Amino acid sequence: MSEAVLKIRNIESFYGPIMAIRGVSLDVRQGQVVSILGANGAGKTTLMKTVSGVMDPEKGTIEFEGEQIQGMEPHTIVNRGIVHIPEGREVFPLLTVNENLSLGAYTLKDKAQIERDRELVFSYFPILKERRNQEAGTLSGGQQQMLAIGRGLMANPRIMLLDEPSLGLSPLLVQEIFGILRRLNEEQNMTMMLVEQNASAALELAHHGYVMEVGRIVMDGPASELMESEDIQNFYLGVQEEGVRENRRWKRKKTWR
Amino acid sequence: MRIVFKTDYMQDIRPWKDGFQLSLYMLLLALAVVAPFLLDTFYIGELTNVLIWAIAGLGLMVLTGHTGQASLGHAAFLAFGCYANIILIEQGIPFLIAFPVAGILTGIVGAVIAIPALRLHGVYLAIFTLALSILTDDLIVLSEPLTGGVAGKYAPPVGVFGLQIDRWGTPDLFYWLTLAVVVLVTLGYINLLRTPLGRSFIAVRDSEVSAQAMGVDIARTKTVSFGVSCMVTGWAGALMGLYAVAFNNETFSVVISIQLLMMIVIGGLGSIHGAFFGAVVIGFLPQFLSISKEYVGAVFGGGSVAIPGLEFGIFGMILILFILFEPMGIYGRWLKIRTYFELFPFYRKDMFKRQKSYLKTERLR
Amino acid sequence: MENLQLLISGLANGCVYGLIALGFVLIYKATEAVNFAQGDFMMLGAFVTIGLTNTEYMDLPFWVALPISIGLMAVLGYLLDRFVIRQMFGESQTAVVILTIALGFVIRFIAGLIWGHEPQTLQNPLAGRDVTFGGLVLGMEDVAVIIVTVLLTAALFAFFSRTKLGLAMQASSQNQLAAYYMGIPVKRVQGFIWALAGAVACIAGILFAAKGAVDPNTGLMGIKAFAAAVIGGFGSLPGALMGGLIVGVIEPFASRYIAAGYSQVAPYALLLAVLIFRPHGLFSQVRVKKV
Amino acid sequence: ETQGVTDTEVLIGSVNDLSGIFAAVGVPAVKGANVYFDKVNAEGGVHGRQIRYIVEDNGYQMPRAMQGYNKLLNRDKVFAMYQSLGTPMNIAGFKLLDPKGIPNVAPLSAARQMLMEPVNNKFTSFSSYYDQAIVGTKYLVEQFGGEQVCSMYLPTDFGKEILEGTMEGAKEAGAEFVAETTHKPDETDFVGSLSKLNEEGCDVVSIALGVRQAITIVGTAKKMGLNDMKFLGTSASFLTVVAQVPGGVTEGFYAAASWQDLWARAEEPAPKAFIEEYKAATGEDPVGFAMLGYAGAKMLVMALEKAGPDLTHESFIAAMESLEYQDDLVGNYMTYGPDDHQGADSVYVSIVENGMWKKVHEE
Amino acid sequence: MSLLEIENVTLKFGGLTAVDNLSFSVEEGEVFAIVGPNGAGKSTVFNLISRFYDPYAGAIRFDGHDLLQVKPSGVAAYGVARTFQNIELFEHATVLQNLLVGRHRHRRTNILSEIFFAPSAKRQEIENREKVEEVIDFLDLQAYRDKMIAGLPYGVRKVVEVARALSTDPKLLLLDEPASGLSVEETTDMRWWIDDIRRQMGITVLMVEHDMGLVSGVSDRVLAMADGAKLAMGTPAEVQSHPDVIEAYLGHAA
Ligand SMILES: Nc1ncnc2c1ncn2[C@@H]1O[C@H](COP(=O)(O)OP(=O)(O)OP(=O)(O)O)[C@@H](O)[C@H]1O
Ligand SMILES: Nc1ncnc2c1ncn2[C@@H]1O[C@H](COP(=O)(O)OP(=O)(O)OP(=O)(O)O)[C@@H](O)[C@H]1O
Ligand SMILES: [Mg+2]
Ligand SMILES: [Mg+2]
Repeated sequence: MSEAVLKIRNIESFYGPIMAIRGVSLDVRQGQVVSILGANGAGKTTLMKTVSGVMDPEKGTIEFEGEQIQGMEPHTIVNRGIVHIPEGREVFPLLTVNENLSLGAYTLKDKAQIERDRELVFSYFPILKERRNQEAGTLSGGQQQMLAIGRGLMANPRIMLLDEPSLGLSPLLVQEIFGILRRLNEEQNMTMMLVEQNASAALELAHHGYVMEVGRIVMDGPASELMESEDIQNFYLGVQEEGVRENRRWKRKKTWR
Repeated sequence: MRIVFKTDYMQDIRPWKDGFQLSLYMLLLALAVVAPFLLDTFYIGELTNVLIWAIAGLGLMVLTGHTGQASLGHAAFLAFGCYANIILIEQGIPFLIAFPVAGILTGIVGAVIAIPALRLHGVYLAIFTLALSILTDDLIVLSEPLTGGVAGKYAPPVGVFGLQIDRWGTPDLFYWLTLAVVVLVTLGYINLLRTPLGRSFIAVRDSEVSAQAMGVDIARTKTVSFGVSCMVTGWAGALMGLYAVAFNNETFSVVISIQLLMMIVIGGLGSIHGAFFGAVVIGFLPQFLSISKEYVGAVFGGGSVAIPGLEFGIFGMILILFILFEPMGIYGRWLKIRTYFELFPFYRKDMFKRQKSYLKTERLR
Repeated sequence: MENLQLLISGLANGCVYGLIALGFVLIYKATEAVNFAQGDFMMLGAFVTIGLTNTEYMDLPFWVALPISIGLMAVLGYLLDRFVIRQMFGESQTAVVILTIALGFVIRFIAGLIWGHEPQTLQNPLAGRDVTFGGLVLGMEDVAVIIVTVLLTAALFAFFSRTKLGLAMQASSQNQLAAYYMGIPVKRVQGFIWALAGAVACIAGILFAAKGAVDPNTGLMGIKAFAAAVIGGFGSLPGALMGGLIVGVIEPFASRYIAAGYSQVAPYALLLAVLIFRPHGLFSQVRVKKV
Repeated sequence: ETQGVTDTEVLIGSVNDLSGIFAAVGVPAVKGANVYFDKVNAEGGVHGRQIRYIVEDNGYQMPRAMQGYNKLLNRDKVFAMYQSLGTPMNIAGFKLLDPKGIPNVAPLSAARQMLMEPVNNKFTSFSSYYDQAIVGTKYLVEQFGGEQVCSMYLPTDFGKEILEGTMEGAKEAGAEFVAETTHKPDETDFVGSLSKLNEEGCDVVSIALGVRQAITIVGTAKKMGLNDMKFLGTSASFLTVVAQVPGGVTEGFYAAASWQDLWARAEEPAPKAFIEEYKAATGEDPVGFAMLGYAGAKMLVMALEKAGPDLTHESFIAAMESLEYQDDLVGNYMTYGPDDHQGADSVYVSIVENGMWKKVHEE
Repeated sequence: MSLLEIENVTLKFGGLTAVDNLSFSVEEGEVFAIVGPNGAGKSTVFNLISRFYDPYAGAIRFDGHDLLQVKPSGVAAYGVARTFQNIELFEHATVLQNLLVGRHRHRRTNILSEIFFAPSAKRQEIENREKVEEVIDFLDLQAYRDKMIAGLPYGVRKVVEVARALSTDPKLLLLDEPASGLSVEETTDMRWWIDDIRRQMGITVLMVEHDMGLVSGVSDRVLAMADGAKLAMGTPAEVQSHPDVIEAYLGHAA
């Protein structure tokens, strides 16, 4: 198995007095897709933000290609090749779609490459090409999400951190997005860390999965194994969901709590 | 660590958390009431000054802190309240009627001015009100028959329940008068915040779209907020006029508008405490610096002007430090200190270390 | 003829407002902060130049002093950002505004300390030289002001809309977090813009001091330039120039044709009128949020 | 027991502007006063009492001024006020000074209200802006056969005083007051107002604006070729810097002031001695207001001397009222009396010539 | 008469027709879902009902009132509440305060009685609190009651949005993607909640949603839109099997 490019060790992150991540360790190996599952408020977003440097951990280390990057300014981390596609469509609302995409390639110099990437993004999301001179703030929710993903792709990263990329996308597009991610992983050997509520799609794509609850990692294993786990099936894949109405207040206790 | 158990909705609705907190505030009030017996004339004068600024701060806080409408023109409303009060008194109307009416008139004027200002946001509103403040100076001169123009007006002693109150003659009485206004305004403010109107202010501040979706009429809410804010500011102006005794068009300058805004930001936007904390800083810090030059004569050059303007310079630097230290205002810091004690002994060293934070554009409305 | 003269000198004067307004807009465009000390920056820039070139101070040749002082002000702008403003990164803009107001106090104090409180004039090679064409008189300073302002506005406009850095600046003002995610060194970008604003303020100060005189309270003029920027639509560079010109032109015409007692309020009355009809200035940069 | 007086000390207060728009006046005046007080103190004080001069900076803002008065009168408990700056500030202060009978000596304001009722405790050094404007206007009208008089002013107390004086002066000289323009302190362009005044045919224009603005106006008028228009400032524009503006911009500008320029008389013994003394004490060249501060301080000390060891407000006021002397430094003859609380009555008209103020008329 | 009637509504943004001559009506007591590709104009329909936009043409009627005659705040006053796709909460207020703002349309006191906290104001406050507590209990928000919105995770905010809309005691509830960003478990909760909102509270629900599981689970009728126009309408099963819908929206693999 390949060497871990990203090693997270005992990370603790706080929002003021609130501890959002309580000692998380995980590894991301070159060319692998790692998926993180977890309920609301488990700390998935916080973990991603800590890796990309927009939050500083109070304890622990993050090693990327043998170098400690925790606490660095976010832009230096991007320069090292980690790109974070955040949750909630953080686009530049008053700039056009095209300008947004150009900024995605801010760290790159090669003009021809940038244009090729732009065309690639347009081919993934034709609607963006159609709207390339529209201000990003006036795009529909899903269009903004496409733009956020497209913009992340423009950066040609070594590792992509994807925080709920399928949020607000139509079922058709969700399939397409996962198709694109799979191709990126398989053809370009792109390493990814993926947070998704659509757990089945995520685990299908991923090589390895982690489950987070209240700031901790409570379970991890190869994606295929996780998919077999009863807890995962119940809580993330919704297998038992055909239950009748009377079932709803009765919730099976998660075994790891 | 104090934990409050809640058993009744009133516990959340009433303004204090528990008996302990209530007794603290009562103690503070009691101290304020007996202050004239503890302090000399000078400090009573300064305390009065701070309280008057606090009233003005409360007025601006309604608009800027709670409704999110930045105003750099509140000196205009101070002026209006001041002149209205004195003109009414000169017409033979007793102070106890003239004073409230002066505030209400100011409030009405404020609400009327709000109408063209309704569509303005942020800097645009700030500069709109700033222009109003600048124009007030000229309006006072132009309406000379009413205002006495550049010669200004004098505040006579005012009669309250048979007592003649005047700033210099009876500083203690004047202090109590001011304190009474402060207490009443603060109580009204507290009530406002726990009822629908106050919440609609906050709603408008945080998100105009969703406020509308919840049935809050933006235009009306802003107008009312302007009205309430200006009314309180008008009262502060009336007291300021009585405090200054003599005033003219130059008294309520733009600088005062700017200082008012500084005051509530440094105190802590969006909190009643903030108005008071800010008033102490803006109202008393310069005086404190002036007093301290007696003790650090070497730096200030004793009574001479070794370094002219040093007090204002230091004042500016201290304000900078205040903001750098606590951008959320003194009230923000106060909350942290309180949390610290409430969590005692479960605090961490880095608990209040500032996390990286990021801004988004405010150009989207 | 007379009106033409009023117009021309109004334009020249408006350019000075426009120049100071440019400084406001620059910082706003890249950081969304309003720098209330911009007028004081200008005053300081003027004094620095006076300090370098006037005979009673360092007595350097004007054309030598010019770049030095512009450079010094740029450095000062950068240092201010680096050591003061940057501490407020990500904090509410209101707090930043208050910070710059307080900064203005300090700058005024320092200027008074160094250069005293009496008005001073910049000794410069343009002083007292006029150009006349067809009966119109225009001071050399005025000509310089107009040329410099127009060139500077055009250059900055091109910078913001054509270059990658310009785009990055706009991006960092709209969403700091996303800008970081793109790998834009947001803080460094902001430091650069403060330096630029310092340089622009210095140029404005030099031209202002060449036209009249400066004292430590000259910075209060910044308020009028601020108004000009708002008329133009805060955040728009051509808007700043436009707003400056409007205020500049309205003034002489008002003094000429409006009765005493009322004429001096004209620029502010105009400002109110503009805002009532165009709540976000002429070149609006405010949008309705899409939900 | 009079407040502010002990066996070893007498406290004098001042509410001044050391950082605001009038700092150019306040700062040198206070420095000048201190130079003199320090000298007196070094020589043992007055009747064994050291003079302590406490200055409160108000930045030309009312609320700060009120705080200054509160501190000086209720905390420091000064004996008298000397050279407080600003018309509105002084007037507000009177409300506090008058009931206590605290003297207000030589305020830095030439408004007529500085001698408002009750006059008893108020003393001014010089004639008012109003008188200055009258004398200046009359002189210029008569000198140049002007017929049309105009005024440019800030709509403030200061501006209105000068406006009224100009009108009165025009009337007395048999000329007509034809036009006025109003301004704001931050106004920097005067082409419009000057065209208007030109159109109205103004021969004599009084200026009641800030120093910076006065300089600009005179320069602009030159540029516009309005060479026949005579501009008249008052003591507020009567600064050495105004004469020294590079490029001779202000050449030909008149000012009617109630004192004479210091540097124009730098070779006369009293000014010369003062310049040297001031330079030695502060390391700077004195300006006109430093001279006023110094001269006023000297007058105050004279009155304190005269009031005798038993210093009370009554004895001090009596002493002030008995003062009569030639002040060679300022060039004024000072007389006070029970019905005369204004020291000098002269007004001097000067013109800028070769970068210097030159006295052309005295009344 | 239908509760909500949209009649031939058209809206353009510059050259773009976001809503194109669209008509549909929502019956009292039903759950009506709108689906469609991204950018189909679903949120725009909501914004039209909320009166954030003026339609170029067409009519919108609710409960017999012509909505085009009222201001946005008037829409809420008639009893239409909504949530937002991208979450628009009052960030610097607690969950409780957010919900209490929802009670605004029931305000009976005036400024004077509020400033003096007259007995009427006090009664009203207690009443508001009771209503809000019901909503809090219903949506399981007890743990967050006094938390500032600014620190809540995405999923909780989504629920608070629904809670705030419910606090207004609406007749019609507009939900813009209520389940986006929720985990499977939470989506199930949401599904039951919507069910209860309709059945127990008798509130009509109009919802935009991409999660077809949720849509088919709760809705009575579904409208599929594309490019601002109607693509298909009918029961969830009908719409899901409509070839155009599969082509434009669901994809074949689904
Ligand atoms: N700005 C903030 N201030 C305070 N607390 C916060 C802040 N942001 C998040 N938290 C808290 O940190 C914890 C983790 O939040 P985070 O956003 O990482 O969760 P998440 O797993 O991404 O959830 P979701 O699936 O809803 O996005 C939550 O309990 C939340 O309440
Ligand atoms: N203010 C606006 N200016 C210009 N175009 C706009 C504006 N608002 C919306 N649009 C466009 O109108 C179309 C409909 O947008 P809408 O938000 O209604 O889509 P939606 O169906 O809600 O999509 P999603 O599922 O992605 O949220 C989109 O193509 C969008 O780009
Ligand atoms: Mg998240
Ligand atoms: Mg949508």
